[in-house]
Parts: sequence; structure tokens; C-alpha cells
Amino acid sequence: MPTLEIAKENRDRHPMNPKRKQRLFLMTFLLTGVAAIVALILLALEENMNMFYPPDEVVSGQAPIGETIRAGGMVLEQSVVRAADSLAVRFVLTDRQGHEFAVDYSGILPDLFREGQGILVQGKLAEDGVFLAQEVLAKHDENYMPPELMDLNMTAEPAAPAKPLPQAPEKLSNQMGAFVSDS
Amino acid sequence: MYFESITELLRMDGHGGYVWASYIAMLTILIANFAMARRKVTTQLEQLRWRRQIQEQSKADSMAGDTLE
Amino acid sequence: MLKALLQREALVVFRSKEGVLNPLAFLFLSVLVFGIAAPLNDRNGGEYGVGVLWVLVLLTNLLSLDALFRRDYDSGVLEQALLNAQTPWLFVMLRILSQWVCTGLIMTLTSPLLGILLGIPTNGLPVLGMALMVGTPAISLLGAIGAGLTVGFGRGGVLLALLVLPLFIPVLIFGVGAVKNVLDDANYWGQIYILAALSLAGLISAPFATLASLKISVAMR
Amino acid sequence: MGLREYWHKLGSPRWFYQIAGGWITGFGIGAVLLLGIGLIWGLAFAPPDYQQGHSFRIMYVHVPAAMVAQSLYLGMGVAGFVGLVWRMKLADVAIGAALPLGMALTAVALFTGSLWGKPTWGSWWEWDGRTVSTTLLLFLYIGIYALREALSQTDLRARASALICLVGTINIPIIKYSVNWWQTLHQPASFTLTEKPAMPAEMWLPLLVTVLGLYCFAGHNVMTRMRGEILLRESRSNWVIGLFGGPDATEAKPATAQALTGRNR
Repeated sequence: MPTLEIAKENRDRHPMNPKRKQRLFLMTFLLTGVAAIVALILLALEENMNMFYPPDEVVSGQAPIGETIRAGGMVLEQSVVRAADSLAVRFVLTDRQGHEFAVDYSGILPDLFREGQGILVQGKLAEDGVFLAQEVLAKHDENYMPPELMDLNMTAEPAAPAKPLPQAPEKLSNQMGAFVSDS
Repeated sequence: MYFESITELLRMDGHGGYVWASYIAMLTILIANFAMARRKVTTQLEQLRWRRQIQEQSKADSMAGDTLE
Repeated sequence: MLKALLQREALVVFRSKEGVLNPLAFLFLSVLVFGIAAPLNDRNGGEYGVGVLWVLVLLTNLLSLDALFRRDYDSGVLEQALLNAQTPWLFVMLRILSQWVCTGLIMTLTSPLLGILLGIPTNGLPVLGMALMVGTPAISLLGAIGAGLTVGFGRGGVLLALLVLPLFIPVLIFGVGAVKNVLDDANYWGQIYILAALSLAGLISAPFATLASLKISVAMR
Repeated sequence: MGLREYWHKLGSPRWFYQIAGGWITGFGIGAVLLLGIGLIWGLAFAPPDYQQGHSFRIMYVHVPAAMVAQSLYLGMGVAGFVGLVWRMKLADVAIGAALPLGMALTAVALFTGSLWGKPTWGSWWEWDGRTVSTTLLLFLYIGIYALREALSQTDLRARASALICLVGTINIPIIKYSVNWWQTLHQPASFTLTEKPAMPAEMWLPLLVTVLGLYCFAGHNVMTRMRGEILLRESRSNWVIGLFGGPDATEAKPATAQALTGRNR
């Protein structure tokens, strides 16, 4: 590409001023761009995009009322009350750390819904602190655990026999943890 | 070994098909990749050796004053 | 200099009706085909309609991107622009801008109509328009990299799709997510912010990557 | 400048060809030992999972394949960056060498994942976040492969594939993040694969061994392919001809060449 080289030379031979100007413009452009991207990502993170709230945030009122959100926790033992004449059911979700809230749901519960089981609910939080669930998610019991619930699960069972991989290198244990939760 | 017998190792309580298919797939891919990589090197080396032989021959021929070409 | 380039781009956009009309016609035709194959309405629509619309937007953009640099490349204008222009990346950027005007912007403007045809409930339409507005620049910008790389091949279409469709997935996911969230009464601003961030990231990186890819293609002639 | 000299050295195919020999042998031994031990351990000696039973053993091929496939893609991105910035020829050789193995291992990860899904999930395929991002990885590989096939000029192919590798690698975290986020919204989620939060040592140790073994295999495979490609590209250069004695070398040199082929055989 000799022509390209010549063109470059020509451009270089011109006075420095426009080139400098251009470089300055470029730098400002890039820097403002990066700053704006960072700002946007921070804004987005603030929005809690997967809309997941653990029990303590639901109880403490950090979760918005009247908006569709998701919450999760363990089904408290002996808390499931079924209506005699309808599909309505009420149960309590807990993180086993003293935070619990009631969930109202009307519909068929998933097969894997059990007491002591981890559950995700999607719905709206009512003024009185009761979660009106539109969906109860407990499918694919054995294959997948969202990271936010995995933390919950680990802290939730003090009697769990195994500690999380003390000797495994950090990266690998993450991989495996993620893997256990997935396939 | 975890298993009592070979048949048990093959059956794996009904999961044998899945497990063995996975391991065989992995081994096949590994062996195929190994073979392909090795062939890539050996064909090159053979080519170079062949070229060298030709050169040697032509040199020997020209030394002998043979003008066959 | 800038003025001349702008004028040229404006001429290309407004003189040739095909540049504006063809993608739009293709989009509406696809919606029609979809409507015939699997009619969508408020009852089953919503979620599906949003997904279908975004997929069609991606595919329409892909078709239009294939032609992004083709004419300039064939006529040699591209080579000249890369060699002589003081700021070749400005040329590239304006080219992408005009492609976006012909596809993304027009799709945004017609999105209420498309949304209704695909059975998206009316309360989702403003957010659909907003998501398209901030999301489609990312598609045009990212796609331009692949378009620059494949312009040298006589028929780069399939290769272009293979190269850039995986890169479009984030835009698709957040674009669909925003509209679904508004239909679910959930917060959708997070998705909009991410879409804007993707477009901005494309804006500061794509012109240079596109320039590099165009140089490769020009060297191939 | 010492650093510069080092770069030049790294950029020299001849230098690479010479040092690669030892590495290839080392990686080869490591791969045979570690993969042999790890795979047999996982297949026959590790305990089964109490819920999944023996299908859990698929993990010992699935996880290493997925990990190495991703690492190879990352490596291609790094090579692309080096190739674009420093125009290093070796970078393109590396991309070309990592591509087939990465593609094959991604396919293995998907295939074994599907085989694992059937007994555990009850279906061959689920639109799960991780499955989707692995499939996208396969398509990223295929895209680069198709591009390389379409271009015949070596230097242009090098530049084009370096560029697309770099772009793809920058996008990998974005794609992964968005896909994972998408899945948490759509996929019915739940927990407890095992009631226990972690694997006991007799389960993860074989995994560690297999992962390391597969990395060794990848090192061996990629470097061997790179050697072959270097020989092909430099077949007219003096040092390659010198490897075979050259036109006016003594009879001793072809013997070493013979030994070289013999070892590769």
C-alpha cells in the first residue's frame, strides 16, 4: 500500500495544529464516553434489575410496594395453610436469620414445593407486608441455583455437614459452585 | 473402585449410557485433535525431507555432470 | 469538510428512497408474514409480540448493514475517503449515522404501529419506542464492524450474520426485557440505562474498529 | 531496550519453534498422566451424587471442556490484541491453532451437557443461561472459522481474524452478563442440587485433576499445531532448510532431522 503511506506522510507534513486539535477532540470524546458509560451502569445497578429481594429487605421495607418484584427464601416448616374450598394458599418465607414474611398465592403450587425448600416468588408486595405472589418458582429443583439464593442457602443451614471447599483455589471453587447450581 | 463389578460400572444404575457416551465423546475429540495436530507437523516434515532429497539428488546429478534435464 | 460530508450523507439518505423505504417495507412485510403464520393479539401477544418485533428489527438491520459500505466500496469512494479524508473515522461515523437514520430511527418512529400489529398492549408502546431509540444505535455500530470486514466478499451476507448476530444478543435481551417489565408493572429503567450504555460503548469503540476492518477490506481489492 | 528485544524474540517463529519442543513434551506427559488419572478416577472411583446418582460423573468431562474452551477463546482474544498492536506473526499462528480445539471442546461441552440434562432435568435441552452462553461461544468460534476460511491472503486473514477475536472477547463478558441476567428473569429458579452447599473432596479432587490435565492437553495440542503451521509458512526460510541439513550441510544434519520426525511419529 504505497499510496496509503504517501497519504499518511502528506497528512503528517501539514501543520501540527489541526492534528493536535483532532487528538484533543478524540480524547475528550473518549473520556466523556467512558464516564457516561460508567454513570449509566451505576444507575442501572441502582435499579436492582433482576428485582430480587431477600427476606430481610422485604421485611425492612427496602423492597418497593406495588411493583412487580421477586423475593426468595425457605418455606418455613408448618407454615403452609391451604384454603379448604379454593387453590389459595398462604405460607411464610424465611431466611432462618429472623426475617420472615407471609406469601399469599392462588394457584397450583409446583411439584417440588415442600416445607423447608428454597422458593422464589414473583409478585407484588402489599401495604401490610404480605407478598401477593403471581408465580411461585421451584421447578428444576436439582439443577440450578441463582447466586443470590445460594448465599442464602449456605448461611441458612448452620447444620450443613460440609464447608464450602476450603482448599480449592478460589476460581475453581467458584466454577464448581456455579456448576453445581447449574448442570 | 466404587463399583462391585464391571457390569455395574457399565450400567451405572441406568445412567451408564449417558456417562459412557460423554466420556467416549471427550476421548474421541481428544484423540482426533491429537492426530490432526500431529499430522500437520509430520506432513510438513515429510515434505521438507522430500524436498531435501530432491535437492541432494539434483546436486549429485550435476556433480556427476549428468545433464538429464 | 464536515459540512460537505454531512451534505453528502443527507443526499444519500433523502435522494434515494430505497435506502429508507426498503428496510421499512421489509420490516412490515415480515410482521405481516408473522401475523399470518401465528396471529398475535393482546391475549397471547405481549411477551411474544415484543420478542418477535425485536428479532425482526435485528434481521432488518442485518440486511441493511450488508449494504452499508458496499456501494462506496465498489465505486472506489471508500478507498478515496480512507486515503484522503483528514478524519476517516468521521466519514465512517457519518455513514453509520445515516444507516441508523434509515433503520433504527424509522423503526422507532413506526414502532407504535408495529407494536399494535403484533398485539403489544398500548401501555408498553412508549417504552418500546424508547428502548428502540436507545438500543438500535448499538446494533448499527456493532454491525458496522462486521459490515466493514465482509464488504470485500462478493456475498458477505451470511458471514456477516454469523459474525455479528451473537454480538447483538445483549441488545436483544435488554430491549425485550424493558418492554416486558413495563407490561409486568415492574421497573424498566435499569434496562434502558444498560441499552444506552451499550450504544455509548459502541459509539466510542465501533468507529475505530470499523475503520480497521475497512482498511483490511480495501487492502483486499 | 531489553523489553523490546524480548518482544522480538517472542515474535520470532524460529525461536518459538525451538523452545516449543520441550513444552510440548512436558504438556504431553502432563496431559496423559493427569487426564488418565482424573478421568478414571471420576468414572469409576468417585462417589456418585446422592440425588443425581451416577450421571453426576459427566461433570468430569463437561466442566473441564467448558472451562478450557472458554480459556482458549480468551487466549485468542489476547493473541488478537497482540497481533493488531504489534503485528506479530506468531499471534495469528496461535489463533489458527487454538481455533479447532476450542471449537471442538465447546461442542463437547454442549453435547455432554445435553447428555447430563436428560437424566437430571428430564430434557435434552433447556434455555438455561449457561447453555445459551456456551452455544453463543460455539457460534463465535464458527464465525471466526468461517471468516478465516473465506480469506486466503495470509496477512489480511491475520488482521481480520485478530480484529474479530478482539471484538468478540470484549463482548464475552457483556454477553455472559446479559444472558445470566435474562435467565434469572425467565427461568423458574430453585435451589438445592445437593442439600449440601459444596462438594466433598473426593468429588472435587478428580475434577481438579481433569481440569489441569485438559489444560495440559490444550497446551500440547495448540503448540503442536503452531509448530506445524510455522513449518508450513517458513518452509522456504533458511533456518527450516537448515533443520534438514540445508543444501551444503554435512551428513550429520539429516540424521537429526530423522530423529525429529522419529520423535513426532
